[in-house]
Amino acid sequence: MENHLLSWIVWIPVIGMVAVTLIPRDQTNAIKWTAAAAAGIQLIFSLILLARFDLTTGDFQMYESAQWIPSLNITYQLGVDGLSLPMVVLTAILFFIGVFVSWKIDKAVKGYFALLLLLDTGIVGVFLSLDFFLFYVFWEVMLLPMYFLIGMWGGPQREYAAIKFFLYTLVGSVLMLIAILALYFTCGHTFDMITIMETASPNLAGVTWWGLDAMKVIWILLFIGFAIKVPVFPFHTWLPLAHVEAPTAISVILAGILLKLGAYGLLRVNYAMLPDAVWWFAGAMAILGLINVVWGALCALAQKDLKKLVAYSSINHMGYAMIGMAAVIAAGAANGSNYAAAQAGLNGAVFQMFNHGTISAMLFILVGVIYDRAHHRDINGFGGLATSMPIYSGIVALAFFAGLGLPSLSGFVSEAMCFLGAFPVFRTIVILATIGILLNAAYFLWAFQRMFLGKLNEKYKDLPEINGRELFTVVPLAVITILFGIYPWPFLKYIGETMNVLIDQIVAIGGIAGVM
Amino acid sequence: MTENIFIDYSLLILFLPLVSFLILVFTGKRLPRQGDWVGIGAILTTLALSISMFVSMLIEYEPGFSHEASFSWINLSAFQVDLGFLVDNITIIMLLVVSLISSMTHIFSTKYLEGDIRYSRYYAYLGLFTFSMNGIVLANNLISLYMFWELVGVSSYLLIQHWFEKDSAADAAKKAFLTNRVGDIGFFIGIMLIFSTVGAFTYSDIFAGVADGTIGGTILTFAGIGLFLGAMGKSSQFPLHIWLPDAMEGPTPVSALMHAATMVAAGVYMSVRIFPLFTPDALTVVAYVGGFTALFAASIAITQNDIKKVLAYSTVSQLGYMILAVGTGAYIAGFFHLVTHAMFKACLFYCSGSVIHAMHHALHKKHDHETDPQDMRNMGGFKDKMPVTYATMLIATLAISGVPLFSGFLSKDAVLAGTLSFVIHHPEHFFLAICGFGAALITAFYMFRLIFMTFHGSPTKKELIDDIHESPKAMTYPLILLATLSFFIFYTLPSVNPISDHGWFKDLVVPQDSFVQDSAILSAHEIEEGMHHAHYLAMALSLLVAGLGIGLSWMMYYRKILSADEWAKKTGPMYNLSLNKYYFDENYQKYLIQPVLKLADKVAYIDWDLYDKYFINGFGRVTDWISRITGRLDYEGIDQTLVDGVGRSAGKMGSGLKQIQTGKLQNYLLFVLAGVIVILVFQTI
Amino acid sequence: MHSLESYLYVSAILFALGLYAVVTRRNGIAVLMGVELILNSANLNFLAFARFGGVNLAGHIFALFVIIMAAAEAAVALAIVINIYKNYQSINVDEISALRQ
Amino acid sequence: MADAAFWLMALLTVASAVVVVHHDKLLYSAIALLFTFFGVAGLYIFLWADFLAAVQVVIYVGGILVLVIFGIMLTNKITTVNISHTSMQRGAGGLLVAFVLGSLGLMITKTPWLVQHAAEPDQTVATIGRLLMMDYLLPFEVASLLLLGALIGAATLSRREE
Repeated sequence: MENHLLSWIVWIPVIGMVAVTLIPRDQTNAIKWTAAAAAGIQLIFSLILLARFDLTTGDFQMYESAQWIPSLNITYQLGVDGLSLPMVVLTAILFFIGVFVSWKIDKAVKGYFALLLLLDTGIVGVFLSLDFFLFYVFWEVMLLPMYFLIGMWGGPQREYAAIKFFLYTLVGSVLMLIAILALYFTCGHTFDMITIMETASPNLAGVTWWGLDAMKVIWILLFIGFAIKVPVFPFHTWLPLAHVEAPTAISVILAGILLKLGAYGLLRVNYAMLPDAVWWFAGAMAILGLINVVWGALCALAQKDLKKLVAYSSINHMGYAMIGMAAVIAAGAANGSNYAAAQAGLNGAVFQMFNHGTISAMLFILVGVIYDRAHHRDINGFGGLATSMPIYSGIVALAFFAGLGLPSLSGFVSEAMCFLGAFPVFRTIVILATIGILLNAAYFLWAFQRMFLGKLNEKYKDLPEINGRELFTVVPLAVITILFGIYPWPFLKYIGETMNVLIDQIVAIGGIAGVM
Repeated sequence: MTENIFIDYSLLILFLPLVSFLILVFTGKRLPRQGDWVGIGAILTTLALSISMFVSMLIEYEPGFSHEASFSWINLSAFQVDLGFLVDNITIIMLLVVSLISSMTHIFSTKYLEGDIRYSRYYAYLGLFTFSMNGIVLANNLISLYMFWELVGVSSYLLIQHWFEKDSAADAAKKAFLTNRVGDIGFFIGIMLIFSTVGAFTYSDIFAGVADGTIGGTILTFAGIGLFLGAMGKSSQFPLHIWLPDAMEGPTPVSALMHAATMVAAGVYMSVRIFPLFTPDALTVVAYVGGFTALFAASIAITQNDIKKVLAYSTVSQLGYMILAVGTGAYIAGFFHLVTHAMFKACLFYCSGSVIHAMHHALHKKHDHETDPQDMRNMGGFKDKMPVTYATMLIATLAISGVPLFSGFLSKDAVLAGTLSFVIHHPEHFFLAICGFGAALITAFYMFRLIFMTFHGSPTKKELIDDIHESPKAMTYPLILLATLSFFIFYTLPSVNPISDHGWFKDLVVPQDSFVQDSAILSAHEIEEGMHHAHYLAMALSLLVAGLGIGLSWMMYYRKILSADEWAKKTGPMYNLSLNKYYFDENYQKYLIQPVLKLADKVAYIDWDLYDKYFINGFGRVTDWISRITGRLDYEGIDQTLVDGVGRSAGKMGSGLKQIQTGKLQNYLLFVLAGVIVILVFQTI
Repeated sequence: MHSLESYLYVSAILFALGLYAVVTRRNGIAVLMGVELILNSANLNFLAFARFGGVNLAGHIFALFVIIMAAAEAAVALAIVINIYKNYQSINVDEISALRQ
Repeated sequence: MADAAFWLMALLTVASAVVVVHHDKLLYSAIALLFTFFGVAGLYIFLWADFLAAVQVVIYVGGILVLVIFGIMLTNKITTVNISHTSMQRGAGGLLVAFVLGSLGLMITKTPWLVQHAAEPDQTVATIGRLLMMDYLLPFEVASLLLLGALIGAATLSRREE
């Protein structure tokens, strides 16, 4: 345990899954508590990880390595840095909460929790693996439980949603696989991500395939693969459907973590391995981010289904992160060596990923709460709920305000950092994107008004108030949101050094080659 | 008093209301009296602290006093954000204003909102508001300013929708927040412009950057205008003025506190704080926005019948004055007007609250739920029934109309002097003077119209008048206090000259030179000089227009020599425009909000019903189609013809070869033998 | 001449004749006889090599085992033949073509 | 002299074998087989395998051949003792067998046999007995089991079904 903390974090859910499968199917309570215990232990371990994390370095820590398939140079490698650490902790938190959110699942309980735990391992594995092959395996491991969780426990259109999700992501994975293999063969037959980070750039310099720059080709392949997960416009349409049809806990995990995988992949793979192409593509990324922001907000404004509104708000929020990521080129000499802006943008983007994880999780849980009670999510079908459910309304108000980026809640800090970072380089884009701030407020407040304010809808005057279990799932997220909103440094100090490494890498390239 | 104690006091002033907010939000309903004493206790402590700071300021009497304290909020090696406080004389005065009005509101509300269903919630939100407003006042940087800026927006949102069962209240709250957000976009763009050039957020660093030319020219102009856009939203300046009148849906004490005295003044306060970075171009924009708003809002106030709406537009107009003062360079005059205005406008609102309270009770007694208790046409003749309210409201009205001996005279005069001096320097901007004096005229007119319609004449609803009573002491004491503070003497001490604004205020709050390097910018001294020169002319003119306005009003609504109705008919189209607020809401709705909603619907339709359904699913359909074809090819072509063909031919061959399969063991043996021989032969060969 | 080859020739002829019987005879018992011929030829070989090839008495032992096996085989085979006769009323191998179905 | 005896024995063996293979009457074949076995037993004696020659006579002639004749008798009516038992595919079979024979003969002729002339053992029976009880004890036991199995199997197989 001493030296294999990361492995423990990755595999504990699988142990839990095995335990769950050994419990007879009618002992649902035992199954739930076992799942909760597995997720809880994982959470504790991830907190230990947090405590042991060395803040002074941006490199990988707690490195673990073992031979796996030596003939193909495939190894089992795990490591954590400032980029994966918050994601791992977020995953642990959301899965722990997710188990309690799923408490009322009554259909095939055993299968549900087993798949949930398998999904957990898949996701944490992606975040921690440092071997491309392992990365890809975890990536695919995660896909299958998700398919079943949506397809079996989802809403009325679940099969359609599941298959759409599956196909979309599969397309992404295939493209990613091609890129991974391309990197494997060009970087000396290795899947070791750290080695590839060092060798990809020199090895691919000047290589062309069918007249196209190899680096750009790989970059685009990877980008599409990850963009589908983020999701970046125009690869986003799986998201509203999957979110709406998925059971609450799965929506929470989809929005909270799965979307982060895409952004994480962009930073871990695209940015760290092919920094040259970042220079070439940053502008396009910023524009895509802008489209995400505005398009997502407009779509959200038009929604009548609360869950779909929240789903579109995810598209909108991830747009900010994209803009923040694009800001990294501000540090280049060609852009005035504005290192502060690059730091603000990149840290802001990662912070935004985390914040969106907590905020959208909160929103989805809250949607689930009202859906459990009223059995519909039609925004216009409610009204005046603040009278009958004051505590619930208060928490929803907090979540909505967090979603619209209210200062003193964490979403604001990260959005502001993304904007501040990107502004020196992409001035027009950022100014246009600020419209998103307004539209965000519009759709959240409008929805709030239609659901909670005005005359109480007589149908719902006896709706029970949010209960203890539900509060238990929401309040930790709300506390995180408020704490990081007031004082973001405890978060940023974990990621800062790693982001500096990333920026340095990209700047170094920019310094040599100039803007490509 | 040492500087550290100032910071400690400021921290207490800032966080006490927050503590009260937290206590009330979580435990409010379970506390005795729903916990209003928590809020009141916190705010009175805050007030005491503010007063002690104010007193020590008066004792020290140090014009340039300024103290800053900050801590590191974000400290990435290059990207650093420090948040902190700036305590100087302006801050101290502003803190006192906020704490004072907030305390009055807390006390006033104990009666006004007695028995309300969300009584404790209300006090909690008041705490949140006071916290965030003090945050704005104390901020020494744009980031925390922006954060508190939005937080006051939220508390305003929450308080406007206090009676959210009314759709109009919910609408108004949303409108207020969104309109403010429009301004905040500009604010944030301004912050980004400044940060991307200067790389800092604190006022002092920014000013240093402006001074050494790190930021300048067009960028600085746009940054200034961007920041000012935020101020426009918060201070309800044209064309973002639409939310403030609607915000009157909130409880009246809230209107007094936030939508008259303090929160809306935050825009002005911010403009005052960042004045040194406005370029001449930006200042021109500021001046025109302020001037135009002053006149424009006043012209709407004339025709409104809702007592709170009149006061709301009056507030917009007065805020326009302050902005005008900032724009013309006399920003200290603007700040002065902010302070005096806070007192008398809060007083006016409380008075209107008192009247509405009385109306409400009278109507309630009569079981009349149809009559609007805020409509002045239903009032009249309350003078004798509510003597305290009448007296205090009259004093406040005299103050706002700019009658000598009252505080409004001094501050308004300073603003008009500044405007006049600016116009004298730049005759091409004569329109600003028209705005200033025109607004003064109209203000005097509609304020006295309000007084006459409410308190004088014969009651329109005779059945009500007997049930109209003076409000309880918790409501009248704040009125008396604020009315007292509307006398000039409190602002001019130790000087007692009622027509000169020389005194502690002028001594302690000294204008700062602009840091912008532009020859067109006048120094603080030059502006002072100009104002001094224009002082008497401005005074004469302002007295003239005030008198004119009061006289007209007197003729029309007191003596009724002139018929208001006839005048309304005579000026038909104009009157209608004013009555309908120039149709701004309708036009925004028609040309801005609806199109955006329609666009959203279109986009959602494109996204979901076109893009996803046809394009994305199109891939699926194409794949399906291709797979159908390949499926047919596969089944009929390859499988049936080729593969099965092999099978069939094998079958044919088999049935042919079956003949060999005699089933006789010996035949097989023979073949085995043959095979062995063949192998043998081959091996030998 | 009395040499190894001569025994081998005899053995080969016996083998060929046994094989011929196995391949051509219709009657099951006759086929069995052919098998016995083949076994005899094998034994003859064993012994010939024992005598001339230095295999010595091991060859004898093997021949002995072959005889034992032949006895067992003959017993079982004849039992089978009788069984077949009971089922088919014939022991003609070519008529019993259940293998074809 | 010995050569002549040898050739005589060889001739007897081959000739009677030909009769076995060729005669139309089954019983005649069986009788011819008797002579073949005797001929082979004679050849064994030339090969110094007197014990085996005895075994050959006892088992083949006394056991197997009697069994064969019993088989013939049991499967044919006693009246049709000289029942014809025709042959099939004689041509092809003959050809192939001739081919086999030819190649065997060729092989025998062509192979340079390594001949080791050993002295005639004086008592084969004792030696064989010792070998069987010592070196080849296990196969011997297995063979006895096999015989037992064959005995039981044959009895079971030929038992009349109830």
